[in-house]
Amino acid sequence: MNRRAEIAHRCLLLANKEIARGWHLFELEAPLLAHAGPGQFVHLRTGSSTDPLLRRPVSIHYADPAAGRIRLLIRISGSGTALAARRKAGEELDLLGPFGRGFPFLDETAPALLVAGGIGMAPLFFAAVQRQRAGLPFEFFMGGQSDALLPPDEYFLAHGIAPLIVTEDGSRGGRGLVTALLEERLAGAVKPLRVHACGPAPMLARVAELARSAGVPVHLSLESRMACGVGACLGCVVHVNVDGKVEYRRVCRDGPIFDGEAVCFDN
Amino acid sequence: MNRRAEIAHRCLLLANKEIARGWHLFELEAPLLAHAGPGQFVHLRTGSSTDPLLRRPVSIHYADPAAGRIRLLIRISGSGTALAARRKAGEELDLLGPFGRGFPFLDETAPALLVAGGIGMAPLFFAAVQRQRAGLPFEFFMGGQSDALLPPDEYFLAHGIAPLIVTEDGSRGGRGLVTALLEERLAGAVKPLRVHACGPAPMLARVAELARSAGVPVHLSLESRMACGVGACLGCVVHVNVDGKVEYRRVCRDGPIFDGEAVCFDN
Amino acid sequence: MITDPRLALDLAGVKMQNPLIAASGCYGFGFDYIQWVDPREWGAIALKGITLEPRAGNPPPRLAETPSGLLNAIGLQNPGIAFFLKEIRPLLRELGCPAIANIAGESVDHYRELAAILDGLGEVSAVEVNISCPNVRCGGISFGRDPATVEKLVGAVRQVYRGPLIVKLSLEAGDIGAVARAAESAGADVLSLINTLKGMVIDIHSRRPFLGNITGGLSGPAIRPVAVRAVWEAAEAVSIPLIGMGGIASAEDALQFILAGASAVAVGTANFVNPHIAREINLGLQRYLDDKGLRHYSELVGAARRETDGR
Amino acid sequence: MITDPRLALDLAGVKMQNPLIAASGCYGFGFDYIQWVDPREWGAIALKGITLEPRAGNPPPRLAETPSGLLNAIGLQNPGIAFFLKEIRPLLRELGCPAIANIAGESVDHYRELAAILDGLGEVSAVEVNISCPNVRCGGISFGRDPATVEKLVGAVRQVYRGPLIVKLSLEAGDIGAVARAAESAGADVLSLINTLKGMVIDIHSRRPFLGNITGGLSGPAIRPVAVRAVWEAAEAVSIPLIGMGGIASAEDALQFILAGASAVAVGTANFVNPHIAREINLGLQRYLDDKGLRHYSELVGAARRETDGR
Ligand SMILES: Cc1cc2nc3c(=O)[nH]c(=O)nc-3n(C[C@H](O)[C@H](O)[C@H](O)COP(=O)(O)OP(=O)(O)OC[C@H]3O[C@@H](n4cnc5c(N)ncnc54)[C@H](O)[C@@H]3O)c2cc1C
Ligand SMILES: Cc1cc2nc3c(=O)[nH]c(=O)nc-3n(C[C@H](O)[C@H](O)[C@H](O)COP(=O)(O)OP(=O)(O)OC[C@H]3O[C@@H](n4cnc5c(N)ncnc54)[C@H](O)[C@@H]3O)c2cc1C
Ligand SMILES: Cc1cc2nc3c(=O)[nH]c(=O)nc-3n(C[C@H](O)[C@H](O)[C@H](O)COP(=O)(O)O)c2cc1C
Ligand SMILES: Cc1cc2nc3c(=O)[nH]c(=O)nc-3n(C[C@H](O)[C@H](O)[C@H](O)COP(=O)(O)O)c2cc1C
Ligand code: FES
Ligand code: FES
Repeated sequence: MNRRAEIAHRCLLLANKEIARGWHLFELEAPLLAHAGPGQFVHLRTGSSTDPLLRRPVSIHYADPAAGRIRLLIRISGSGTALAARRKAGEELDLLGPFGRGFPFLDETAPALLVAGGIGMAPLFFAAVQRQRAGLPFEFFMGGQSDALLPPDEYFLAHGIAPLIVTEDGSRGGRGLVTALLEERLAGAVKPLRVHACGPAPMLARVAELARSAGVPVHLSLESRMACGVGACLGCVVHVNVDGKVEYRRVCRDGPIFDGEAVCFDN
Repeated sequence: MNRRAEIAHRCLLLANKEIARGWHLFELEAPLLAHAGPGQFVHLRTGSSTDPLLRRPVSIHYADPAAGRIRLLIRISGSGTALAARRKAGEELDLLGPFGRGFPFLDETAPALLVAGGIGMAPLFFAAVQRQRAGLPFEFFMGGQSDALLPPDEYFLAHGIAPLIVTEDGSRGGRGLVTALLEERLAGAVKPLRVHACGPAPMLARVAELARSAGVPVHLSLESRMACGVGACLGCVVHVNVDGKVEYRRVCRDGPIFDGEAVCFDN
Repeated sequence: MITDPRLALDLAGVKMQNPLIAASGCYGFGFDYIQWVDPREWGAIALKGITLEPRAGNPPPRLAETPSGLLNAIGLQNPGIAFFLKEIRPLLRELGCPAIANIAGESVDHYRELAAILDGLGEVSAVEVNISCPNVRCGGISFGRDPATVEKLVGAVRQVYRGPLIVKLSLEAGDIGAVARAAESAGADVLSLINTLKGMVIDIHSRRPFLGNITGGLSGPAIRPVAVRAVWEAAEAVSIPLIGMGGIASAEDALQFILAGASAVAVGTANFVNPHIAREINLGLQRYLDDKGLRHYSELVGAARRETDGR
Repeated sequence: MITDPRLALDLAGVKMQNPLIAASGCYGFGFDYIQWVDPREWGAIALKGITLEPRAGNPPPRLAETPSGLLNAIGLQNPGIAFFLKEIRPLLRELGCPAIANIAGESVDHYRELAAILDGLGEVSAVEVNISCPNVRCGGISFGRDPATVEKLVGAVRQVYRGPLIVKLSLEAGDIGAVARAAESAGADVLSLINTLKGMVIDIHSRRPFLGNITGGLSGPAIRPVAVRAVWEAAEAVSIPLIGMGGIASAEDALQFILAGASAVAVGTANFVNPHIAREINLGLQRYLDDKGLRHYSELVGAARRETDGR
């Protein structure tokens, strides 16, 4: 019998801190997950009964292989995330993973532009920290509804990151959508080499459109409802252009990061 | 519209203390339930999801109308009680009640004999405290599996009660069943006027048999799975002799206390 | 008690303040909750099933909890129609909301006889014919499977009962549309669905079925997706109004049934968890109407079908 | 990997180390979990349903969570039999446990053709004929409702496939016993049941069905009581072995099916929650056998039926 990787992890929750209204930062002892990269996710069991039945995919928000720790950032958006948010330090969480393919090309030396909408910042923050550490250039654009629904500046500054933030109600940074920011930026003289984005589907559609017309490659982190998380159930598919043909691809296994050029935003 | 009683109570859990292995003592702020009597019960929502779906009946273990507080004593015996036991002080519990008819004749001046098996002591403890306070004579017999699975002596002494305890393994009090204790006592010269009992069905069957042959009236607190708790669903019935005819009676509404003479232990 | 004209309806002659019905078997004869809950929070109350003769019901245990569901095997315990007429009927006026009599029999004749007795009684606003109870050996569900039997039974009842006639269906019929059409063409005014699904639990320690009756009927949130689908299919098959039920425990759940095509909804098992469920759902429906700026909830009846061209 | 002789069985020719089968559609073609879970923890793996031609499957969303349940509408997405033969078949030997091919078609001819192709392939230990998928318009469930159709379809497959033949049933058939007998008399070696129950969820904000396919199939603990009952009824009707499934998530759950009459059990949805479910259930079964002092789990098959005189 060949040695197999661990899939199931019982991880000690070291801290659960609300860093913005409804945004919970989990610090976990998870040595076997700490090698995961930005864009990969864990599949979290939020409760212990059969309701809610399924796990919830949650991006790895930060991983520290040396310390054997990872962080998750969970925004309450329904029954499962609400249940998760109630977990207390000292409890054990039940995770599967790490799953999915992370953002590619994160070690490129040319500048990357990271574009996040709301909780979509969870994996991009990790990408930003990694580039920051490696001394690689990047810009980090972030959009949200309002100030209270975004982590405070200190949260980013503590990691040496200073995202450019806009809010829909103008309560923090400029007023507007992060895609408008991106549009402006792409119209500028010096274009970034590559865009990485994560956020709600309409935002991603617009990001893909903008990048395409600017001729800048873009990778998107897609969301989808999942059951297995490993590619077995075919439940999480999205339409993707493969060699000129539209085919279904599994967000969990073939993604969650897809080439923005290929994704079809038909639903 | 005539004024209606409260059925649903959100009660602050003031304390949750494990007083024996798997036995959780809940202290609750519940002014509208504090008038309830021994033998009555509340219907407790143990979780917040649909699994477990149903409430669990739990006897009122103690009620202090002046303080507006009640106590419950919950022994972990399955999914619902396990979930309940995890609730922490400061949380709110969702109770319905008070339901059911309590033990009758508790204010009689003649001596009463209270016979408890395991967690069956929950309502009888309340009865004992009440008689103790009123200066009415009683004896309290209690049986359990072993010392660790019963509350310590101090628990009873704090309320001026000193039950006669036997355990199946002899680790506390004599070795044996509480029904053997009862048998001995009923064989004595001076018989108690009345027996009240609560515990597992085989024990109650034996108590009823012993009381009947001794000619001593007996009231039993019966258990049954419940859905509504108010008499609407007919789910919790037991066979009872009514005027010579065997009929189904609802434990929740017609009981949980029944005349031991009438109960049929056919299932 | 909620009197919001946006929620009122006339269900085939039953005047209801709101579209919520206490489901049969889950609210006794209407009085078990009365010391705590005002019956007028309901649009109507469906009473416990009645048979010609008194029935003792099934041996206990009668209840088993399952994941998000409840198995019951009450076995139609009831005091019989004579007792009902004498002792219960006079009290029904005090309820303050319409009472629906739910009837069950072991033969077409039984149903006809029961319906004839109930015809014209002022205290009973409608009759619901239960042809879908999974918990009784003769009668109940065996009637509800076959369209021809349904047509015959409903036709017989229709001949003798002139008031609003509700026929309660189950899912045991493979083809719910066919059974629904049979009931409609035989003269049903309203269809209610679904009754419980037949299920069982085995006690692995005694190695016997847990319920005294071996099988029971599954209700509660577990069956909701199946029930919504049943309403969807029945709405496609017939044009008479539907009462949807099966696992409703919130306004959101009720709206699913309404959007699928139910004119009214019934709530059973959820009462056991939350006795103020009618009030809460009504408030939730009002909020939804507010949010969406609708003038009457009936604008929502079957709306999901229209959106999808009734596919 | 557990090799306990008390759990081994020969299921109509399929040699299994234990009575646990990964349910079709929930384990891909056997390899999606392979980097983490040893396939030999399973007695056998039922592969994702295959059709003659490749199928793209249904438009998303394909999944909706319901109380203790999962609605799926995958729509039999699969690469078709040709791809299967060329790309997947050669890999199956590496699994280390028997692979069961699950087939679905739109006509009796499709099923026959698929079965003929699979006949004699060493890599495929058995064929499971899916006549009960609620998620495909033509084919699937419509075949499984009517005993005469079942008999014809199974007979056709039987003619061309000589290996162990499993027929997978649903509950849509009002009378599960009749369908089971039809499959048995047409030559099925084993029956597996149940497939998912047809259900739906409506999105109250968009006011449309939530799933891209409108309806989906309900699986998971929510359907367990109904599934146990189906096995109970099928065991009464036939004498060939049964594979029970529907909401199994623990050894206790598996034992319910075994006591009801299943010789083996399949686990689908629970894999998504707990990928080590096979190992855990096997350990639980071993513990149960220890506790009760039994020499082989087969002593338990149908034991609850014997206790109740098969009532
Ligand atoms: C790869 C990936 C990574 C992710 N990373 C993160 C992360 O880092 N942090 C984070 O917070 N989240 C993340 N998510 C999202 C997270 O998994 C979702 O928030 C979660 O699945 C929603 O679960 P919930 O239980 O909170 O909400 P649910 O109760 O499942 O509801 C989720 C939403 O769906 C809608 N909905 C639910 N049920 C229905 C229904 N029946 N009909 C119609 N609409 C319905 C609700 O409106 C609700 O807004 C990620 C998702 C993916 C796919
Ligand atoms: C009037 C009344 C008063 C009560 N007062 C108290 C009290 O004061 N304190 C207290 O602790 N308890 C009390 N109880 C008992 C309490 O309600 C039960 O312990 C509780 O209902 C069991 O719930 P559970 O969720 O813990 O166990 P469950 O998970 O429901 O299981 C309970 C028991 O039933 C068995 N069981 C469960 N499901 C099945 C099945 N499907 N098949 C076979 N067997 C099964 C299990 O073996 C288990 O031991 C009272 C009960 C009644 C009726
Ligand atoms: C305890 C109980 C008793 C029931 N008795 C009856 C009955 O007598 N007649 C009937 O037509 N339906 C009966 N039903 C079915 C309900 O009316 C309803 O159709 C079903 O429970 C689904 O709704 P729910 O999930 O909201 O409970 C009963 C259900 C339960 C739970
Ligand atoms: C995502 C998913 C896909 C499925 N695909 C198939 C399939 O292709 N063929 C089949 O016969 N059954 C299929 N099923 C049904 C399962 O094999 C099983 O019968 C059902 O899910 C009940 O078991 P469970 O509750 O353990 O999941 C599928 C089930 C799920 C959840
Ligand atoms: S979640 Fe199962 S294939 Fe993606
Ligand atoms: S629990 Fe419903 S009648 Fe007793």
